[in-house]
Amino acid sequence: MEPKIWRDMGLSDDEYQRIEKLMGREPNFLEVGIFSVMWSEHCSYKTSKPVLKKFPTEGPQVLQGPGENAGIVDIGDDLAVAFKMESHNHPSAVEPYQGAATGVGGILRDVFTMGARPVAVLNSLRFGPLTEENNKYLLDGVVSGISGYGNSIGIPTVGGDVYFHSSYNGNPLVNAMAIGLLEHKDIAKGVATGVGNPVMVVGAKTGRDGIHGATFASVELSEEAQPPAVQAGDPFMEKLLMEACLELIQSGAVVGIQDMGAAGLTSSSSEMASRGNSGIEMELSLVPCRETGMTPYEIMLSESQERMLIVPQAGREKEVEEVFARWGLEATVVGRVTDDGMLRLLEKGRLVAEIPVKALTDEAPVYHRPSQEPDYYQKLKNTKLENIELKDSAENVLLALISSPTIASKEWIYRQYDYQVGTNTVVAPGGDAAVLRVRGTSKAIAMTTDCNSRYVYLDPYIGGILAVVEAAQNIVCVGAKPLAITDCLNFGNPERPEIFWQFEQACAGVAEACRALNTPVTGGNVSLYNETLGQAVYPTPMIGMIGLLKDLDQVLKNQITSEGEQLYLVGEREGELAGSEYLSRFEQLEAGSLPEPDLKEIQKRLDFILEGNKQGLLLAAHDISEGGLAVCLAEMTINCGAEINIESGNQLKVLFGERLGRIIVTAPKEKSAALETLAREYDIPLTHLGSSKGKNLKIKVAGQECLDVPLSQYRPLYESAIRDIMES
Amino acid sequence: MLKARVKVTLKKSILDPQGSAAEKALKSMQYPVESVRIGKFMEVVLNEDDKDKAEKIMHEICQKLLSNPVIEDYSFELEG
Amino acid sequence: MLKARVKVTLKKSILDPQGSAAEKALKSMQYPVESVRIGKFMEVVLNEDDKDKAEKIMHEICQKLLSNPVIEDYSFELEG
Amino acid sequence: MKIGVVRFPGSSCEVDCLEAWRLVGEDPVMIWHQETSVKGFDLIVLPGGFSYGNYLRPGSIARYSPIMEDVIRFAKSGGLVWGISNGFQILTECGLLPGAFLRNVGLRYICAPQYLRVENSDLPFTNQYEKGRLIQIPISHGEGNYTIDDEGLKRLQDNNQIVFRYVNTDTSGNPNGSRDNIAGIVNKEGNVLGMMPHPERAVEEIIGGVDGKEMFLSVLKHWEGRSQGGA
Ligand SMILES: Nc1ncnc2c1ncn2[C@@H]1O[C@H](COP(=O)(O)OP(=O)(O)O)[C@@H](O)[C@H]1O
Ligand SMILES: [Mg+2]
Repeated sequence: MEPKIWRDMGLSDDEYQRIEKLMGREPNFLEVGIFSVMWSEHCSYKTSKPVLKKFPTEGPQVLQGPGENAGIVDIGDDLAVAFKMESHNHPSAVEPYQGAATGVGGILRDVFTMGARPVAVLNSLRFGPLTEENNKYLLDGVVSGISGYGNSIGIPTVGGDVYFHSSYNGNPLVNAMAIGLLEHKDIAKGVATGVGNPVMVVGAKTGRDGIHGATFASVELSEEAQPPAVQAGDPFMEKLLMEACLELIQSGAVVGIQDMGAAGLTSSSSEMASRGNSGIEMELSLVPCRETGMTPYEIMLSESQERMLIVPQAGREKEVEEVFARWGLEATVVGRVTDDGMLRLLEKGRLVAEIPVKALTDEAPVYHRPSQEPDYYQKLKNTKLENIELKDSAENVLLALISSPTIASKEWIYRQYDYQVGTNTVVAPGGDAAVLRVRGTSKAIAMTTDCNSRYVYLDPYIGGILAVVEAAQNIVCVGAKPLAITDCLNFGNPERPEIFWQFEQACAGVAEACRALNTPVTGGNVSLYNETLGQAVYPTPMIGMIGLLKDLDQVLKNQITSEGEQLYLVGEREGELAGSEYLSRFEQLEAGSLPEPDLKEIQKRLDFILEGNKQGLLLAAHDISEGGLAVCLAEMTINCGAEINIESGNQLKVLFGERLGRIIVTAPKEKSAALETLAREYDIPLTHLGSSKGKNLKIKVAGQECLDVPLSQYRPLYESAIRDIMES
Repeated sequence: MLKARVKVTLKKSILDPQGSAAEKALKSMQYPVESVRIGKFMEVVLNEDDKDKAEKIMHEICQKLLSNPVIEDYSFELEG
Repeated sequence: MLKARVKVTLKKSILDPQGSAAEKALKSMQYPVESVRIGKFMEVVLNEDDKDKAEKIMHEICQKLLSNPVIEDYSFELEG
Repeated sequence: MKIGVVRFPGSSCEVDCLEAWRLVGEDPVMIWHQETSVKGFDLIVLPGGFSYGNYLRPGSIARYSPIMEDVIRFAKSGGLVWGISNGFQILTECGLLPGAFLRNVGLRYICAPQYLRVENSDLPFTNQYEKGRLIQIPISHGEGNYTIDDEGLKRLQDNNQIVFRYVNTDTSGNPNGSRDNIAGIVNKEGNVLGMMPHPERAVEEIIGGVDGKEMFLSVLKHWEGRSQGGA
């Protein structure tokens, strides 16, 4: 075989030799194609595997950890939550609407394939600054794609996060997370077992779209990289497919089920056989195709959307067909489960490929990439920030920060999402985390996505910790207890030692924080090669966390609703300038040394808030993140002003310094004493800040009046900043 | 002034959910329909009398705005 | 088999939100555009060889499904 | 009262409607679109969502679902029919209500709280409101821009068929470009209502308000009155 063939498919010469050795012969074109997608980074995790091994994945709450289509955690009452996050970065860069839409479609399939009914979607987005037309175009397209798909399928999009930073120019990040509910008995898995059981393709017909998409996802974006034919989504088809699959799973006829995501029929069949320690034989001429004359290669590598592979019990094929027919869908037997461990493909009876399944999965190469601390690291860490002073009046700084797209209200985005369908959304987008009630119980689940990649860039280890901490804070701020996470690890080209170092360090940080906060990793997704023209995105290990509220009545607000609420700061009074929004915006500097968070202390503070809420001492909570304390207060006082008096501290660091692990809470006057007592019991720092009052936000620091702004001034800025940019 | 009539159609390999839905509906209503594909039809009036210039402009705006070259093809006719 | 090419356009009296948006965008990009109206273009393949019958069928399905007579007009051409 | 909520392929608010009816003590039934009769029902709800993906035009394909023939007959014989959002679009497509829908001005989907003014409170669906009351009921649609010709509009106005109008309290005026700010209308006889806002999403404080609950209570009140009148 010509080296050009495998090289064009993204295989290295070493990898090709490994294939020959595993096969014991020269593979044919189709077989090389199959190996190339299965061994792509996207499917094989060949680079990331050794690193991901370090994540804590166990806990009493975990019913299904990494390795399946989605993770599952127990929420009691025989109920469980399935959830997972995934990237669709490169397709969205090429065609933002369809790229984002099919991203939503794909992650939903991952969840309902587990037997769970999807109840919510979140999205985590990163774009270059909106001062550039192309980034506006991408944001607009991505948001309409998410809206177009999620709304039509009738699952609420309830949250997410968005940041704008120049490192994402040309390579936006589009990560989607889906959450589903199920009963323990309905957990389904992606396994093919039972020799002789049929293998069925269900849902949409196979077309020539997205061939080699998994490979495309595993290379850098460049002028030459040929994007595959774009996949278009059909949310209506997906909705029917979802209803049919859930109905079928409940019938008990299903042995194994898996969606056809990246690498389509190839990955679904070989992964199911691999998990089942079995083999699969398929007659490709039986696969329903949308176009005529499709070759076995095209059929195996197509990434047409809205398809699933199902292994039902032998003899129940008719039942499967009937369920799907009721929803107007096709279900076709295309093969059967065997016991010889081979993926065997026939075309009209002629053998066209025969590969040991394990060669495609377990035997995929694993790389221990060299890792090296990048030059920038020490330099930025040692940048002196001591002499930096407040550049402008505190009022002007606050108004500028609050109207910068990363901090401003995301309403322009989420009003395009149907966040209410299902009538379970208790905390809608705009809060710290979304909250959905679980009908038939008194419980609710909370969910959030977070990652400040500037922190991760400055210090990947600490930044990784902080991404998890921020997610946990957001969950706690709505009154829920953090349960577990999923992640989506977006990095540059791991073949560059500096990038691989970022990856290793960030994952170590995530692992450390998950261990300390008792939120195991139940699954996730790795998206490498996020680079344009040799420029990597900021390392972005997105964290999707879910939490549980035992009692729906204990949902905490994130805003002040009435006068006389007592405001308290949990945590340090001063933040740091390192990595802060202030520094970036007013000094054009992204530098500094991030203090290593004390996870034990942070856990204590989170527990304190949960306990205070349980005892009915709290009215609202909001965590301090980008922009610092002043921004946090402004966000809390959108409806009612406050008078704040902080006795000591450096004005700049108090108002705009950043440091995670700090949360502002409010209590009714008559509960203040009890709250203060509880803080002493928990041995955590609690500072009384002042009380809600009037229509202005007034802040005094160290006896000096530094800020007095009417909310009628900052509220419109906060609310319309993104809209004004997007609709001008 | 010149008027351009533009047809924008989905590329062959791209799924057309709208067309398939209409196709299925018509079939279930017993019409002898084999297939339906749905695209866009636009009428653009240009403030330009020179046909050559107009043609150039139309190609530009079709590529930039009226169609999405990644998934669609376009064609147009100019008329006086 | 016969193929029908169908144009569905919004009635003159009906405001066209999509068309006006495109028009605005093109004007702001400095193109000499007077107006844009956006409708649909459909290709329907019929399992029918008789032109007269096909014509009758097409009128029916255009009125019943492919257009909404309250706001839209349609026209089509048949082709062998 | 025997209430049926029709489920089309692609509907998504059918369960929300069922739940809202349960909240006021009713025991509604789901009707699959392939059924052919609504005999025995007192009210038919056409729920929101994306029937048939809303492909082609919203409601255009659902209008030909088997069940619709009998729903049309039912409506014409005076039966109560209530179309919400996509249900409203289906009602205009099948001619039970006049007018048609275009994409929202601005071309974006909108999900948001919305103020409405109750313009007609003498209906089976609105008798629990006072005329002129402002209520908050969320909207969620991409093609809610109601359009109708001059004569048609005049007829709606003259016959008091406009039931809800979008109004402005702070920032939320006409969200989608609807003619005459129309958010909901009835047929001349008053038994077929179509509205774009989602009252089933406004029946509990915990999910964002209760202003829609009176609609459900209105229908029940009307029904009681009727049965006591022996009709
Ligand atoms: N892409 C998005 N989709 C939906 N909701 C979003 C999105 N981005 C932000 N939001 C909403 O806005 C809220 C505030 O976002 P963000 O500023 O990132 O908050 P935080 O700093 O608390 O994480 C989020 O909790 C979410 O509910
Ligand atoms: Mg927060």
